[in-house]
Amino acid sequence: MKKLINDPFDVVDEMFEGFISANDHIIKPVGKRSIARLESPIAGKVGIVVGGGSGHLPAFAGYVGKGMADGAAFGNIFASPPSKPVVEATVAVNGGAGVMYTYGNYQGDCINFDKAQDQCREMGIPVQSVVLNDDVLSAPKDQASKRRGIGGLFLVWHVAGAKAEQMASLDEVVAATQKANNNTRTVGVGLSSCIVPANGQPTFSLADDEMEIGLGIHGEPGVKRVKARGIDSVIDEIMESILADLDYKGSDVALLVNGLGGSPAEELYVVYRRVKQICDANKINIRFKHVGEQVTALEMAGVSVSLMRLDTELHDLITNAVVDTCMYKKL
Amino acid sequence: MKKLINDPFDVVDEMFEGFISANDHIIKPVGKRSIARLESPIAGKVGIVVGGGSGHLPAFAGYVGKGMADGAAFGNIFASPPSKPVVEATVAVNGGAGVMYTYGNYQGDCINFDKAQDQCREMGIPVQSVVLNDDVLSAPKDQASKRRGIGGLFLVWHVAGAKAEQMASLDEVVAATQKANNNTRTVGVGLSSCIVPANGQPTFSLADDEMEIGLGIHGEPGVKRVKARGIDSVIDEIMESILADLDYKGSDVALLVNGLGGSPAEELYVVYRRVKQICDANKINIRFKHVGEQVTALEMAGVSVSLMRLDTELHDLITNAVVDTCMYKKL
Amino acid sequence: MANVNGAVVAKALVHVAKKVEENKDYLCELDGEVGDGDHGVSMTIGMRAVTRAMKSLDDSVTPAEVFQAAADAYADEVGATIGPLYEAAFAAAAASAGDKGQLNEIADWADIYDAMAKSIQVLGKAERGDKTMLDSFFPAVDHIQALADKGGPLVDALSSTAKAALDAAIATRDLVAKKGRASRLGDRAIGYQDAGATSLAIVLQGFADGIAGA
Amino acid sequence: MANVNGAVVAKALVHVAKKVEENKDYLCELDGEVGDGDHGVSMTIGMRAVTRAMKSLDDSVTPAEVFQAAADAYADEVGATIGPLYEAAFAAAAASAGDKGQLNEIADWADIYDAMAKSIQVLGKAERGDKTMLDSFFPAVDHIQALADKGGPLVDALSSTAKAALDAAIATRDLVAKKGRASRLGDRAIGYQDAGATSLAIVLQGFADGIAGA
Ligand SMILES: Nc1ncnc2c1ncn2[C@@H]1O[C@H](COP(=O)(O)OP(=O)(O)O)[C@@H](O)[C@H]1O
Ligand SMILES: Nc1ncnc2c1ncn2[C@@H]1O[C@H](COP(=O)(O)OP(=O)(O)O)[C@@H](O)[C@H]1O
Ligand SMILES: [Mg+2]
Ligand SMILES: [Mg+2]
Ligand SMILES: [Mg+2]
Ligand SMILES: [Mg+2]
Repeated sequence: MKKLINDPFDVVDEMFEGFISANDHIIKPVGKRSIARLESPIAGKVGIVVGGGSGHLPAFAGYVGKGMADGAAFGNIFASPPSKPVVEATVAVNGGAGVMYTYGNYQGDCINFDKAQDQCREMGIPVQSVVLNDDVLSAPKDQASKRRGIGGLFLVWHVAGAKAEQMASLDEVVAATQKANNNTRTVGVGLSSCIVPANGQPTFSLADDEMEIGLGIHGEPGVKRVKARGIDSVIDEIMESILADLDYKGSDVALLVNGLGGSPAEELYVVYRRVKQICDANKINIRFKHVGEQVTALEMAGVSVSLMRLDTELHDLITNAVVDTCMYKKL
Repeated sequence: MKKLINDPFDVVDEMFEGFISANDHIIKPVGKRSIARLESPIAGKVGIVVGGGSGHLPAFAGYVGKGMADGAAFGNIFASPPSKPVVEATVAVNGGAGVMYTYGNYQGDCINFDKAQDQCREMGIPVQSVVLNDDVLSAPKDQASKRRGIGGLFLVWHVAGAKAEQMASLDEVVAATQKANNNTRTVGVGLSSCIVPANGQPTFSLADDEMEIGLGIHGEPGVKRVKARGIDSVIDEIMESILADLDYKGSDVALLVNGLGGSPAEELYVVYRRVKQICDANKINIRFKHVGEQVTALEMAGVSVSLMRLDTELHDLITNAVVDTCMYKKL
Repeated sequence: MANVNGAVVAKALVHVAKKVEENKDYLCELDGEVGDGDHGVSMTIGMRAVTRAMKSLDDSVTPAEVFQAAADAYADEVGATIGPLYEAAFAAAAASAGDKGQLNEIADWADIYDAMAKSIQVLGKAERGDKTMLDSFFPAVDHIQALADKGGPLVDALSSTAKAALDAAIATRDLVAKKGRASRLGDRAIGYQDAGATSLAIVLQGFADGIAGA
Repeated sequence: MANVNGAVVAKALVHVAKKVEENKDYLCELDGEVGDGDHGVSMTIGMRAVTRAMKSLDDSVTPAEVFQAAADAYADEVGATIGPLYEAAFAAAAASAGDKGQLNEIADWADIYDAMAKSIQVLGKAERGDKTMLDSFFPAVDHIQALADKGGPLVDALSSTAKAALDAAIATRDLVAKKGRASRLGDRAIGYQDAGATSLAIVLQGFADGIAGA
């Protein structure tokens, strides 16, 4: 196993320690596995708490800072955090205007965040949750609430953070975040699995001439395995799934070409090239774009493409945003 | 071969096309393989031109924008660009105050940049070059001019860009860059090789229980192959080489923990944790730190650590810098 | 076999932890076929925390206190889906044990297993046939409840119950996953044995052997 | 064998390109042992550009024009170390060919190879024994210069010269690299055959066969 680690069972604690120290100009620890913006709680600002399993950096903790999240809870690798660090983060970021949880739709996260939400509400902190489900291929359209959250969360949280920075109310932040989620779709393709450190073996194996389409962000198998082929035709297939699920034609969009961890940036730009061609052909206007690793699955090779349809509010929130988080910045 | 590409011989052209389009709010193409900041030439500002083989993003083209480089030339994968795109970039960024080339010490780059420099000087553009050689293990100390340039270029260019933004003269920019380089040391460790797309095979092979110490950024073998072991002890060895080469004790430093491409961010933070412990033990004060993929070797797994010793000028340049380039931002 | 008092239950849990950790890679492999490959890791993390908790208890502890300590260990360290499910299950076991000083009867364990399985269902909302740990737990509960009526040695009952759980875990190969991450795979999940159902069988076997050995 | 006019040289270069591309993976493998594994790729990119350039020439072209077109192709497309070295070499070949209409004599090629090797040395500053392409090129030049004095059929001379280059390339296995990336490896480079020396032998063999076949 080729990893820059010590005992695989210590990875998350040691990573957490390094993360805290490397970002001590932006965040502070507020528990053994929870962090908050240095300046939190910010009086009158809705606090945004994110989280999920580790292994997805920059998601989720990398987005704590100005313009995105106020706090985050770290789980074990690919395992939702328990409720306790979520509660710790909630308490730390509550500036009196309430707290919004936002996370991907996975059973573990739903159970643990809901538990934290119950506890915090009992403590008198108003908490609302927006659960993200952008992964088109993880369930059919008529069961969209079963879909999981993947790369699109980067775009949705960009909106959420910007709205909260404007000192909007909890209901307004929740409404903007929900709208952003409703207008976001993602499809991914994987070329290799990844290795959960304490497991030590690749989660699944792909032959050298195979790709998985519709996989998630945990190195898990996708919804179909196809023969490897030129990436343009794979992107065509991905974009077709996205465009068939929501009407983007003629719209303004925000776009993310997201590396899953093991694919070089050079390749992500090859992908962006094709996505842009398809957008042009469909009169889709790219108003905001980002190419990079945002929501990863350890060292998995692959890419996902996310599109968010923008109305004026979403457009202005995302394009005017100034973001200065641990791992993502926008001037 | 697991890559998000079409014909491997088209990778660089397609990557270039995607890069241009994805960053069209920051840069413009000024040739088939050359780019410049949108606003260039900037009257009175020294233009900084960087470049080298492709396969190292964010280095080198990813640093074009405010606060770092003004122009860049793209080579083929791991191959220096020819002189022509360097000349194109030079002409595009020359705002009358002259142009500085800065690149890593590789034979191909030296030959091609020197050729471009000759041509541009003949055209009447004042050009100076600062060649970077931070890689401690690539040659003994008494032959430091033979050392190659690797991850430390991120720190050096951070300084160079900041100095040029202050509208310093060409000589001043060159002097600050040279000083930054003289105070920067890097050592890397690789866990796996990478695949040059048109080659299709890993450049070298490492058994599952082997690591290469002292490797460069081209997936080439390092200076010694060691048994894989816990990363803390590997980082101890790396840091020992760095600290033995330059006296950092009690100094202020800027620090980069650089992912080579295939190692997850989580692991880079595990590395940072150890580097920080060693700095603390040696009374080295980290004034600027960055953890992330900056100077990569395609999908190679591994990490390099760079330290730059800071005097007041270097300290202020790097900590006060505002950077808004294609792939690196600092607020 | 000693009296199954709190100290014996605690020792049994340490034995369970050992068995789970021995099966870490196997459980990850099962989870990797259709899920995210971490189940063996999550269970090991949880069971290591349980072991630590057990070692800090003194011998006068009640079975309920032991189970509650296990619940707390899972609550703090595990997360994931399995963390809150086992937390709930151990908490339910504690409630079921109540203020009993010993759990010497088959009926005690039938009640405990039943309470555990039910609490998992309340929290996770899975049904029989959804290809989850309940597909080995419910058959095990049926089995031990039948034995409780018949009577016999406790250790044999616990052991055959664990065997029933394992058979049922193996039978999950034929099911389509309806809950959890694997549910996204639809028919592709057929043929793969559910990781959580398998680890539950290992846990039950660990109880049986741990109590027998105490 | 036809008169070795410009058109024949151009055809020979297209044949060289074919041979180089056939050996792409092998050359990368050699480069990967101690270098960055791209030599076969760089040479293929260069030779593809040469082929395109050859196809746009008309039949009345002079040998010098052909070599200059090859130099320009390398200059524009290749970069790396090898790009400027081959650019310089082909430009030197053009200069050596001068205004000759045919290159029918062994001496013509002895001069051309000599000019090419020397131009590489001027630009790259490597010495014999530094483990570079010069370690196959210089022995080849020695060989063909000796044949030029002796005389004989051109095609045989070109072919045995290429063979001399290949033998010398194989002999680079014993050398420590002093120039280029591999120089950082010191003794670790011993045992590995230099990629550039090998591709140079392939290029010379391509010339011999290409001219023989024209
Ligand atoms: N709703 C549920 N009820 C009961 N058991 C469940 C439920 N969802 C999942 N499981 C069990 O959890 C196991 C997976 O656990 P684990 O891999 O640790 O968590 P995660 O799915 O969060 O990675 C599955 O094999 C299944 O047996
Ligand atoms: N200074 C030099 N003079 C002559 N040949 C050289 C010199 N440096 C390197 N070479 C040749 O170039 C080859 C490597 O070429 P290539 O891999 O294409 O370039 P790079 O080293 O830039 O990746 C070496 O095998 C060697 O034969
Ligand atoms: Mg999981
Ligand atoms: Mg190269
Ligand atoms: Mg799992
Ligand atoms: Mg090479």
